[in-house]
Amino acid sequence: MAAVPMTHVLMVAAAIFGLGLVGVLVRRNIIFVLMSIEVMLNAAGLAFVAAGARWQQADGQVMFLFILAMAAAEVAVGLTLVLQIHRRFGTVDADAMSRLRG
Amino acid sequence: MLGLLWLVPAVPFAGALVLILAGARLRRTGVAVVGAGSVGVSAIIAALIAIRFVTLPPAEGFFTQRLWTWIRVGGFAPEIALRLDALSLVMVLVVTGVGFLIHLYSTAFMEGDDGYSRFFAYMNLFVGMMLVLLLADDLLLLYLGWEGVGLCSYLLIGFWYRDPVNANAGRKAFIVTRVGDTAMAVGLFLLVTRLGTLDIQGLMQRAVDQWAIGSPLAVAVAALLLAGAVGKSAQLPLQTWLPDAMAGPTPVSALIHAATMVTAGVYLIARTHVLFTLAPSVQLAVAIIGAATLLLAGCSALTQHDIKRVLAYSTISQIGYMFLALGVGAWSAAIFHFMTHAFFKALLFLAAGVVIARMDDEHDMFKMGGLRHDLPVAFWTFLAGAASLAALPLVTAGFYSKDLILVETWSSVLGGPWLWIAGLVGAFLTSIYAFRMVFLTFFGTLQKPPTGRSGWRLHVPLIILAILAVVGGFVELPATLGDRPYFSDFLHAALPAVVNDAARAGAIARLQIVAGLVSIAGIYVAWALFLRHRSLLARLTRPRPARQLHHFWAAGWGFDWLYNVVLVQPFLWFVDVDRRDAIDRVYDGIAWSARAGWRALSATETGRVRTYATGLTLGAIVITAIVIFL
Amino acid sequence: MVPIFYVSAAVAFLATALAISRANVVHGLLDLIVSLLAVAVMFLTLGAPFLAALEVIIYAGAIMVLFVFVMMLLNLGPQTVEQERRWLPPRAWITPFVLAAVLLVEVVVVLGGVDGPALAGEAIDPRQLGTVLFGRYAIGVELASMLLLAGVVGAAHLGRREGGA
Amino acid sequence: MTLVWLVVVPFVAGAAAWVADRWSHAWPRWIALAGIGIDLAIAVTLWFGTSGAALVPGAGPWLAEIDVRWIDALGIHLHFAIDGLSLLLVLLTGLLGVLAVAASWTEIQDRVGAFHFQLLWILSGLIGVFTAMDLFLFYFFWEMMLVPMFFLIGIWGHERRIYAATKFFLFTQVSGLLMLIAIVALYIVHGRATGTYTFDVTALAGTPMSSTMSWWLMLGFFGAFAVKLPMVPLHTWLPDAHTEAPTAGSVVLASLLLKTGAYGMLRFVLPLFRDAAASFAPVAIVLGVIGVVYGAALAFGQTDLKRLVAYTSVSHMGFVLIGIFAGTTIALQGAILQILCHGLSTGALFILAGAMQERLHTREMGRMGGLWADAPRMGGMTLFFALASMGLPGLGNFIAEFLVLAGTYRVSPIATIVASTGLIVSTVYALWLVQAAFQGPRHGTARLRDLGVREMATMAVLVAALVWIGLYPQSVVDTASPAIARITSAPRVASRAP
Repeated sequence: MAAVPMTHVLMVAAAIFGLGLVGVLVRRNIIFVLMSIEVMLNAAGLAFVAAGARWQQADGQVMFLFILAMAAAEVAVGLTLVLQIHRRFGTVDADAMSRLRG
Repeated sequence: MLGLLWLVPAVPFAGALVLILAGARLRRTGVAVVGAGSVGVSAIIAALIAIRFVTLPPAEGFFTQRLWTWIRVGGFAPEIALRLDALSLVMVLVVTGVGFLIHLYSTAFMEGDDGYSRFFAYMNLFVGMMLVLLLADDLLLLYLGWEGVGLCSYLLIGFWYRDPVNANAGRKAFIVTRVGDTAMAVGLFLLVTRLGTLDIQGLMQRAVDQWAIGSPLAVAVAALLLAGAVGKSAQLPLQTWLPDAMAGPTPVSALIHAATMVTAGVYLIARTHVLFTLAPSVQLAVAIIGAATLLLAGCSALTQHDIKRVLAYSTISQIGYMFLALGVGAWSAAIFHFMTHAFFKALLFLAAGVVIARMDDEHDMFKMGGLRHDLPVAFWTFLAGAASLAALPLVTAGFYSKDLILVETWSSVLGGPWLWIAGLVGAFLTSIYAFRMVFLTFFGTLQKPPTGRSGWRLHVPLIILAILAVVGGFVELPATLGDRPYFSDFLHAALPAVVNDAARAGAIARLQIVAGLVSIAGIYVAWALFLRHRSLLARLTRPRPARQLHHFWAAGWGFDWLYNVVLVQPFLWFVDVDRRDAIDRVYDGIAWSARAGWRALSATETGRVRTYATGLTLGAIVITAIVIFL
Repeated sequence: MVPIFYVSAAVAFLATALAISRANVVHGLLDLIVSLLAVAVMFLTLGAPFLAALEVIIYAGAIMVLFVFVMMLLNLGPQTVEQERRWLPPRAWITPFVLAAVLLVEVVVVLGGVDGPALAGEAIDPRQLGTVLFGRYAIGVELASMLLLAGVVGAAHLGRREGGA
Repeated sequence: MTLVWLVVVPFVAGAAAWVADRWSHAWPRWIALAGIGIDLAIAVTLWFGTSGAALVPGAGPWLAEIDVRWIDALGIHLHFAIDGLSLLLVLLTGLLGVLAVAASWTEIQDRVGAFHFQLLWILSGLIGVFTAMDLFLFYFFWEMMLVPMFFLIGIWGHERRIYAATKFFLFTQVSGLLMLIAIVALYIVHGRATGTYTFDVTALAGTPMSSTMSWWLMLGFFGAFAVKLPMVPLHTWLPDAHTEAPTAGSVVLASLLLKTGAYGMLRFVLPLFRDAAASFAPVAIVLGVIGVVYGAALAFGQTDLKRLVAYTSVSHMGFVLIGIFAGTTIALQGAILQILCHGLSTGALFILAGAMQERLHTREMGRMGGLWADAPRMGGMTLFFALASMGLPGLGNFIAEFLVLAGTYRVSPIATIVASTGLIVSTVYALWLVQAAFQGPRHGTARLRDLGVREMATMAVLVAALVWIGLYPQSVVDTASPAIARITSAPRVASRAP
């Protein structure tokens, strides 16, 4: 198996992470925000896996498993919150919910 | 017998304590007995001690009674000790004797007052404090008495506290004298630091040993003590409180503001005369202050309408004579004048008190007149006092004491013609204003008949004091009139004699004749202006400059105005401006900036998740940048 | 294998870019699934076949299905597409892009300092993974299980309708 | 062991008072009185128990001592010790503690138990501060008295109590943290230099360190104590706190809490940082002089009775600061006497102000006047303590101020002269206080109840104490002199001043 330089993998991960970040910052629709977060988590996982491959250790992959578990939990809670929000406010606009204003 | 010395101040203190604690429960007679009785007992003890002292004088010429050590710290150990010598004995006798007479007078005079027991409590406290002042062997203890009498003066001036005028007068008196007292305290600090003690005898000894004549430290100490004396004795420039102090009851004016407390400054200088001898420039200042004060106060006395204010200015003026005597080194002449002044001035006040009371609290002499038939006792005693004040030759005590001062001012090496002329002009003024009072009050047409009657308790003190005011001077007969200087001889154990300039010592008889003529001339002028030719007076005071001068003198040469503008108003202005404490504004500023910071930061809390996320991103960027570039 | 990695990286990047910029949620979701599949391929090339399988099954399968369900429950009509367009004016993109670009540049600078050794393409098989997971990371597994439990309970609680479910 | 009881008794009594509130409002008062009374009795016994021999300088520094290891890893000891200086302050605490309880007997009707709990814990903290000889322990007590004081002002205070309590807390807390930094730094410096890490004051006194370091650490301690003292310009918390606190709070604040600042300077700043303190002395003396005059002038400007008295504290504590940093034996004795006499006279004035407020429901002097007719006893007492406060000879304050100024003259004549003008200004405010409240025409018609037996008894104790110190201060001087000898036995603190 020919090898990919680790730097490249990390750059790809960073690029995808950056896209996720842009998504979080730009989108007002909460569903898109959640999706962008998934993207970012995924990018982080990619970096872990790359690191695991670099050192030939299973730890990197274990970390991805944990991220996966966390993502699942987060999405479950997040999406129910979206449901509730939609029910209460009738919208999925993140900017409409500013009750935390100081 | 001498061992009972401590009882002299202790008995009045005990009287005061009883009256303070139980005064409300005692009946009026009880209060009178305790109040006047305690001073009477004190006077009797003082008299017995005096007899013992004169007949069997102690070996060193003085007697010291140590009670206890006040405090002992770091080499400084003031004692609570009493010292009896010729000087303090004379003062004690006058204070207790005249004090008792005034107390007796007060028992009748204050009869109808609500604060009867309070009055006597203060009066007894005053007598006790005054005796402590006189008997103190230590300057610190003297200072205790010094402040104590000031306190009582304040309490008694403001005795009728409901009227703010009285309370303000008391406050003014205390504060003005306290200015002098504070200077005196600084003098004490200097003495403690440089000489290590405040024991008067030790102090004098060490001062002579360590300081040369005219050395800066001696001058500084003498000047600071002089400041204290000037404040207490109402001399220039701290004389402004005394005329206002007349707001107090008349016996108070007689006792405190004429006979005793105001002469404490004279006593202090006489007591520490060694220091003043070491500082000739300050001693000259004493003489000049005395001369200036007696002239200024004499002019002011001429223009007053309120009989008590005339007497107040007169007191300032007479104490000026005492200062003049001290300044030229005629120590015992000053004390002699203190004694005769105590007699005739207390008398004048008490007699004036009778007049004022019988005239329904009328103070204005121009609204009195012709009272000599209705108030014979008051008239004759007042006349005796006024004659003594005017130094009517040969027959009055005032003549002998004032004459002694004038003669010694002329002949002393420290005196001279200029000071003598000032004294002579003062004497002329004195006899004018003294008889101005007599003529305005008792002669002329009856303007308003007196009411009520006065009992023996008012008259007996008047008569005794009148006798003393006449015969009190015979204890010191000058060389030209029998040469019996008993009083000076007695005091020479404690105070040195005056040093005469041989060139000027021979003219005593001529000087006395001049002084006598001046006194009589003054009486004649008073008769002419205020009784015989009132129109002349009116013509004299009609021109504008004369009127203005009259106002200026009546207002005490504008000192009150000056102090108000220079000291009081700036202080009040500062206090008013800084009432809310400018320093606190600094901390308010800190609190304000914290609040502003809170506002600014809380504005960033928009509640929008995306804004927060942007913040997070920015933070990540900055931190990463820091990692990269550092 | 190397070309496959780069191709799938490109696919992942494009699909993600589309996913975050779509106006229609369902379209965005489909793009996201493509992105996830591309990442799965990358995992395969990096020697993590087990993870590649999980990525497909759990991420692209289970989690994305959740999104679909929610969207069905929300019942967003065609007007939402219009709304999304309104919410996304071109200038809204500027700031996030600048920020993300700066961050990216910084990351590249950091990575520039790291020597980039080629990754050994040796696959790590599930057995190895399992040994490590249930050996050294047993506590982590427990914690993850608790997290999932909390997620389940939380979702169940939050999801009920008012008035009790 | 006695020393531990001194701290523990009020501590336990405080807790008991709170619990006892369930049954009756009278219980907490009696428990508090008993608790602090026991402390006073212990202190008095200690005082009489110290025969002349123990008080002679050089016969061992402590009258009583207890030293138990507490947290060994950090070298922290439970080290309590008492010498003449501490004993005088503990006596003062006991006496004014009793009076503070007595003064709030009728004033406090709300949450009585909690009130006495707070009060006693403050007193317990105070006694701890005065007896702790381990810096860690000292800091512990230093902080322990703050929190109850905060609640005392904040719950039972007057109109602006929250503002005042917060201000008080912020000032003291910030300065306390400054001191904590200095304590820890000193601990580390000493540990590095000698190898033994300890918080013991005696051991730390000889720490070798650079003059810069010593200067900074000294400032850390000085800052904390100067805020408490309070020194101008750090004084602005005091008028607010004193004015808004309930009577007992004002009494404890003015008479005792301020004294911890002076005590700290005597106990820590001078012995621990001799040279730094000496070079700092001119600044401290100048600030003290400013405090004397400025405080007195501002006192005169106040229309609120308690605020007036509060500013007089600023003025009087200026004398203490001058005396401490003048450093001569006479000045130090004067400073200690001033600490005691100011405690007594100002405490009395606050009790009187509290009594007036309880009766008239105002502290505005503009709404008083002519009260003497109704309440001669109250008027007489106010007059007495106002006179004491302006330094009338024969009363303790005079001796104190005289000694401070006489002792300072050697160091700086100009400072002495300027500070002396404070005596004049103090006359102005003291007489104004009496005149405004008791003289002049009567405002309103309601009759004023004069002082009762309980209040007169309180006053009598204070009058007696002040007269006693005024006429025979030797008993106090002798008690304090060994402690002062230890402070001055080192090179002179102030060699030069402006």
